[in-house]
Amino acid sequence: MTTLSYREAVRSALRDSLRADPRVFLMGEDVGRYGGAYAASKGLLEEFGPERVRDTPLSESTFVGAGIGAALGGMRPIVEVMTVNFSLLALDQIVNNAATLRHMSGGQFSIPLVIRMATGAGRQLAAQHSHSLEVWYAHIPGITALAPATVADARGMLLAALREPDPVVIFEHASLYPMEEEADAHAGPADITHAVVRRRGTDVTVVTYGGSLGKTLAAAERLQVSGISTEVIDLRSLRPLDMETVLASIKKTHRAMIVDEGWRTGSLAAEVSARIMEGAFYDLDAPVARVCSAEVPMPYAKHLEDAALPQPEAIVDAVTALCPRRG
Amino acid sequence: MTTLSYREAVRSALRDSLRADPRVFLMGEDVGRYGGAYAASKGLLEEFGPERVRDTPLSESTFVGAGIGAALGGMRPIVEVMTVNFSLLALDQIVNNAATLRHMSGGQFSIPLVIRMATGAGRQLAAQHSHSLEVWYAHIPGITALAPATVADARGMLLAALREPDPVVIFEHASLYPMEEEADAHAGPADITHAVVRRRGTDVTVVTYGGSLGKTLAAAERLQVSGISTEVIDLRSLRPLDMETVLASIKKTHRAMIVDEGWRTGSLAAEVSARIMEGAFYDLDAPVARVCSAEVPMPYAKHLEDAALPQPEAIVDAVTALCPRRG
Amino acid sequence: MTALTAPAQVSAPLAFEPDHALLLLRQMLLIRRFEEKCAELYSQGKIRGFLHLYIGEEAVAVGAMQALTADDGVVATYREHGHALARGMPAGAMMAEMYGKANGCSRGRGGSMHLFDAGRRFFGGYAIVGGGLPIAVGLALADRLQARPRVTACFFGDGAVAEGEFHESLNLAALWKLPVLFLCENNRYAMGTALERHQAQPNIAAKAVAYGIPGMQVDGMDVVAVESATRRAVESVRAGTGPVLLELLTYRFRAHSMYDPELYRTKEEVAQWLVRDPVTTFTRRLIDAGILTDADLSALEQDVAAAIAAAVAEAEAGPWEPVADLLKDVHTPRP
Amino acid sequence: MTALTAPAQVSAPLAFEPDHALLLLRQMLLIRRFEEKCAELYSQGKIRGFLHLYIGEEAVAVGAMQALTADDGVVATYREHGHALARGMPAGAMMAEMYGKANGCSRGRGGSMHLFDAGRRFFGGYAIVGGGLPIAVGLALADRLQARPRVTACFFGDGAVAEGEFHESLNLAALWKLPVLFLCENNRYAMGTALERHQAQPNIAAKAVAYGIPGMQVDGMDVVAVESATRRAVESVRAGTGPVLLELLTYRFRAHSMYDPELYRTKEEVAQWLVRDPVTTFTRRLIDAGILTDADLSALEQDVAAAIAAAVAEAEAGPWEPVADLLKDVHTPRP
Ligand SMILES: Cc1ncc(C[n+]2csc(CCOP(=O)(O)OP(=O)(O)O)c2C)c(N)n1
Ligand SMILES: Cc1ncc(C[n+]2csc(CCOP(=O)(O)OP(=O)(O)O)c2C)c(N)n1
Ligand SMILES: [Mg+2]
Ligand SMILES: [Mg+2]
Repeated sequence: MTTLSYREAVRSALRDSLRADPRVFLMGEDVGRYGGAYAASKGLLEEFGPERVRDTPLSESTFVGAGIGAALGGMRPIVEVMTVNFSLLALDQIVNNAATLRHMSGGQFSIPLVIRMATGAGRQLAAQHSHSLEVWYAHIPGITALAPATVADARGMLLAALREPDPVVIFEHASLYPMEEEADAHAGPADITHAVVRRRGTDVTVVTYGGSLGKTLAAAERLQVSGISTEVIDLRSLRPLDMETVLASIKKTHRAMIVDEGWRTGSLAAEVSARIMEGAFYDLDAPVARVCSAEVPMPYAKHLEDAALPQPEAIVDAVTALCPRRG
Repeated sequence: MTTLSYREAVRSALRDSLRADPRVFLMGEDVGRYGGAYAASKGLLEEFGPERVRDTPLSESTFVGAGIGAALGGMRPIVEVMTVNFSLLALDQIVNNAATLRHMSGGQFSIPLVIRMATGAGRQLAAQHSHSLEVWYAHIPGITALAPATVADARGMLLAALREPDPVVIFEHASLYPMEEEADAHAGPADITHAVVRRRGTDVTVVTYGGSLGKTLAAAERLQVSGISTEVIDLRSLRPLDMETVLASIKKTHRAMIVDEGWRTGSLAAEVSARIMEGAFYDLDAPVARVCSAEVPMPYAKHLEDAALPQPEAIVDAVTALCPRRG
Repeated sequence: MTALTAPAQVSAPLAFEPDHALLLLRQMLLIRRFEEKCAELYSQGKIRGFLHLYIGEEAVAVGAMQALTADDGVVATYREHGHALARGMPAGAMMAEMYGKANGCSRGRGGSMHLFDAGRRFFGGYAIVGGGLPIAVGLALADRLQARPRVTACFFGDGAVAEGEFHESLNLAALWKLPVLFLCENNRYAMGTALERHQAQPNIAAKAVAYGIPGMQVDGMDVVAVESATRRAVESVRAGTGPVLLELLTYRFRAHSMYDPELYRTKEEVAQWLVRDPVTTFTRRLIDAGILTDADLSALEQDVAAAIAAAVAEAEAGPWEPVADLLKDVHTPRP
Repeated sequence: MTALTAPAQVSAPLAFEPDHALLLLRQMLLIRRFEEKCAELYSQGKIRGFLHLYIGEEAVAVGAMQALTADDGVVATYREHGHALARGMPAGAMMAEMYGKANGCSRGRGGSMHLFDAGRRFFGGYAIVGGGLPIAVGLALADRLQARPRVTACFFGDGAVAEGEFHESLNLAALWKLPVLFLCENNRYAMGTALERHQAQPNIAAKAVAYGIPGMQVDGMDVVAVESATRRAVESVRAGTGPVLLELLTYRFRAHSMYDPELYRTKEEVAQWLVRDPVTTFTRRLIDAGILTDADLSALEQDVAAAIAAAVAEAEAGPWEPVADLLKDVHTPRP
C-alpha cells in the first residue's frame, strides 16, 4: 500500500493497460501534449507515442463515434470526453450506436469501448460546466455506467472496464482527482458488480456514489456524535444497480436516504427510491428521503453554488429528520 | 365540437398561431414542402410562405440553437425536431443554452421558444427510431415539458406553450397523430399546470402520460369487468409535475401504479414513484408499481416490439397483483 | 433546373470485360427486382416499419462495390438494400430480416434499416443521418493501428452533408490520413428538401477543399463511370495518402419512404431522370455493344426472379425469435 | 514553424484620425490592464472558477467592434473580457461579476465565462465550444424576419472550427443569406492542441468555399488591419448578401486558463509572437507617427489604472445575492 492520488490511480491504470494490451489506445481532447485537462494522462504521450495517445480536434460526436468504430475493428479504445458537459454532443453516438449495435445486429458485434469523463460541480464553473448527468447514462440499455469514488476504484474500475466486452462509461468526479488515499498501486481489476458498504451503521442507510461519498461519510461522522449510527453505501456501479446490497442494509436499518449530486427530478436517487419502494416497502419505518442538487442551472458565485449542492449539513439535517429522536 | 384528429389539432394550433402573431414562425426539417414528416404542418407553407415556414437542412443542433437565438431576438419560434431520436443531436443547445441563458445572465433574457417533437415506439422502427426520452427533458431546470395525450391537448397545449416566456418542449406521441376525438376546433390555450383525472376510480390510481394513456384506459375498462375500479391520471405536464392531483387520488385509493413507455431504470415513473413515497407513504397500502418498457434497444420484429412495450395486458396484470382479491 | 445541374449524358467508355459487364448488370437487376418485391410485400404487410428504396441509384452501390476487396469494410445508411446485395449478402437472409424473422441477417432485430453481416464486413445500416461517418473513421483507425491495408467505404446521402458529423469526420479522417472512402450519394433530395434548399454550396465534391483532400463528382447513373472512379479513389486511399470524397450524382426514382406523398417534386423532373435509368441504359449499352442478346436478358431476368422467389420462400419459412429471447444480445454473454 | 505561417510584419496604412487611433489604443490598454488585474485577483482568490485571458489578442476585439453599431449584436466565447470591454460594458459590472457579486453584469450567476449585457446587445459568454454560433445565426434570423438592418458578430476560436456546429451554422447562415459576421480568432491553439494538429486544412478562411461565402485572413495583431477588414465585411453583410468569414491571425500570450502548465509550446515560439504585441506595436506606431507622446501615454496609463481601480472598488463594495434567491431567474416571473 502506498499513498496515491485519484489522478495517479487513473494514470496508473491507463499506463498499465497501454503496456499490457497493444489493442488499447487513448483518444480525446488534449490527452496528449497537454497531459489531459485534469493531468490524468500526463506522461503517456511520451511513453507510448502519438499513435496510441491521440489528441483529437474538438469533435465529441466524431471521436466518440470513432471509438465505437475502432472497437468494432478489434481495438480496445479508451475515449476521454473531457467532461460530462461536453458529452451531450456525443450522446447520439452513445445511445444510438454504442448501446444498440450489438443487439441491432442480432449479436454479431461487440463494442469493447471505455469512455471516461469528468463530472460534477463544486469549482465555480457555472451553468455550462457543472453538470452531473450520470442518471442519463444509467438509463441506457447496453451501457455499463461506473462511478469510482475512491482511489482504489479509480484504478480498479478502469482496469475492469477494459475487460468488458461491451461499452462502459466511467464518471470521475472532478473534485476527486487531487484526493489521496492508501492504495495498492499494482492492484488488479476491481469487482464492478457490487455496491460496497463504506461505513457500517444500524439506524439508517444512506446510499450515494461518486463525489458525494466524502460528504456523506463526513455527515455520518457528525451524526455519530448525536447518536445516530449511519450505514453508508457506495453504489459504485450506476448501471446495473446492485440493489441487493442496498435492500439488505435497509432490512436492518428500516430507514433510507439517497444523496445524489444530480438535479432532484428524474435523478438516479429517484430510481433508487423507487427500487427501495418495490423491494423493501414493508421493511421501511419511514419514507425514503433524497438529498439532491437544487433544480437550478449551477450559479457561479460560491455561496450560491454551495447552497445548490448537497452539503454535509443538509445530509445531517435530513438524516436527523428521518430518524426518531434520541435521548 | 367536431371530430378532429390529433394531427389536425396540432396543425390548427400552428395555423392559428401563425395568423395571430407575426413573431411566430415554424422551422424544422421538411416542415414546408414535404408538409411535415407526420403531415402536421401540411398546407402551412402555402398559406404563410417560406419566410415563416422554414425548411431547414439536417442540422439539429444548429436549427434548434437558431431557434434559441431567434427567441432572444424577439421572435416566437416553433422549432420542430422531427423526432425525439434526433433531438439528442440538439440536446447540448437545449441543456446548455435554452435552459440556462435566463439564469446565467441574471434574468436579462427570456427564451420564448417552443420545440415540438414526435416521440415513442410501436411502429416497428427499431432501435434508433423508437425512443421515449421525455424523462431526460423533465430533468432539466428551466425547461417546461408537455405531453399532450388527447386531441384537445394537442391543440390547447401548443397554444399555451406559445404564451410561455421560457422554453417549452412538447412531445407528440407518433402513434397519436391519426387518433380522432370530439374537440373544439377553436378552443383557446389549455391549462398546462395540472394533471387531469381521465377516469374516476376508487381502488387504485394509475398515473400515465402521452402514448400510454389509451392503453391504460383500455386496461381500466377490463379491470372494471373483474371488479377493480381504476382511477387514471394523465400527467400532461412532465415538468413541472403536478403531484397534488396524484397524491389526492392516492389518499382515496391507497394504491398506485405508473405506466411509462420509457425504459424502466431512470424513468419518469421512478420520479413519480419517489414523489409518492415522499408525499403519501403513510397513505399507501402497498408499494407503488411501475409498468415500463423492457430495458432493450427496441427490436424491429412486431412480436418482440410488442413484448418490449407496456401493453394493456401487462397493465391489467400489474394492477390486479397490486389490488387485494375480489369476491 | 435539374437538367442544368444533371451530369451530361456522355458516359465512360465500355472499358470492361463482357463477363464483368454482365455481372454488373446482374447485380443491378437483382437490386431492382428485389426492391420491387419489397414494395409489394410492404403493401401486403409482410414488411413493416420504414422501407427506403434504392431504385434508380443501383449503379452507385454496384459500381463502387467492385473496387473493394473482401477485407475492406462497408458502412451504409438506412437505404442500404442495394449495398448489402452488391456486397454479396444473401438475399434470403435480408428478406427474412425485413420479415422480422430469426433467420434474418440481424435476427429480426434490425429490419430494413439495420442490415448487418460481420463475415462480409458489412457494418450496417445506420438510421441516424450522419451517424455512420464517425463509425467508418473508427474502423479505418483500427485498420491503421493494426497495420492492415484495408479501406472503409462509407456511403451517405446529400442530406447528411449538412450534419456536423460530416464536417467532423472528414476533418478527422483527413487530419490522421485514415483510409476512408467517403461516398456521397447525391440524389438531390434530403427527404422532401431539394439539394439547393439545404446546401449553400450544392457542389458537394467542392467541400473537399475544406479538408485538403481530393473531391470529385461522378455520374452515378453510369455503373462503369462509378466503378472506374471508385477504383482510382480506392487505390489512392489504400496507398495511405488519406481519405477521398466522391460525390455520386444520382436520383431516387421512388418516394423517400413508403409514407411519402412526394409533394416536393414534379412528375416532369422524375421523368427527366427516368430516361437515365442506370439499369435500362446499361442494358441497352450491352445490347448495342453486342455483349448481351435479348435471349440472355430474359434468361438473366428469370435467374434473378428465381433468386428472389427463393429469398421470399426463405423468409416465409423462417422461424420467429422466441419472445423469451427479447433481452438477448443487449450485452455480450459472459463465458 | 510559427514564423512560416505568421502573417508578414507589414501592417495596414495608418488610415485613421488621431482621436480614433487614441481610442483604439485606450481600449486595448484597458483590456490589457484589466486582465492583468484579473490574474492578480485570481491568485488572491477573489476571482474563482475558470479564467481565460485575452492578453495578446486585444487588437481583434477592439478592431472588430469599431465596425458595429449599437443595434448590432455580439456573441462571444468564454474568453470574452476583451469583447465585453470593447463593446462598452462597464468594467465595474464585469469585475463584480467575476467576484460573484449581485452587482455583477450577470448578478453573479455567470462569472468570467458568462458576461451578458442586454442593453448593449452583448449576448454572452458561451462556454461550450461552438455553442454560440447557432445562437448568432438565430439572432440574425430574427433581425431578418423583423426587417432590421442589423448585423450579428459572432466570435469563436480556431478550435471551434472543428466542431460540427461551425459547419452547420455557416451552411445555414449562407443558405439563408443571414446577416452574420463570423469572426474566427485563430490564436493557433485549441487549449494545448496546435492548429496543425486539429485542422486538416489549417487555412480556416479557405473553408468559406464550402459554403459559397467570402472568407479572408486578417492580421489579428494589427488593430488597424482588423478594423478596416471588419468594416468592409460588415458593409457587405449588412447589404444582405449573406455572411462573411474572417479569420483573424493572432496569438494567446498567456496560458489557456489559470490551470494550464503550457507543456505544449516553447518559450521561443511565445517570444516570437510577443514581438508583435498588438498594444506595444500600436503604441510605437502612434509615437512614431507623432500622434502620441510619452506624456500622453503615461496619462493614458494613469487614466486606465484609475478606471480599473474603480472597477475593483465597485466589485469589492458590491453585495452578495441572498441565498434565498438561489432559484430566481430559472423561469421568468409571471405577471
Ligand atoms: C439526424 C437525423 N435527422 C433526421 C432524420 C429523418 N430523416 C431520415 S432520412 C432523411 C433524409 C436524408 O437525406 P439524404 O442524406 O440525402 O439520404 P437519402 O434519403 O436521400 O438517401 C431524414 C431527414 C434522421 N433519420 N436522422
Ligand atoms: C464542446 C467543448 N469541448 C471541450 C471544451 C473544453 N475546452 C474549453 S476551451 C477549449 C479550447 C478551445 O479552443 P479555441 O476554440 O481555439 O478557443 P481559444 O481558447 O483558443 O480562444 C476546450 C477544448 C469545451 N468547453 N467545449
Ligand atoms: Mg438524398
Ligand atoms: Mg484557439
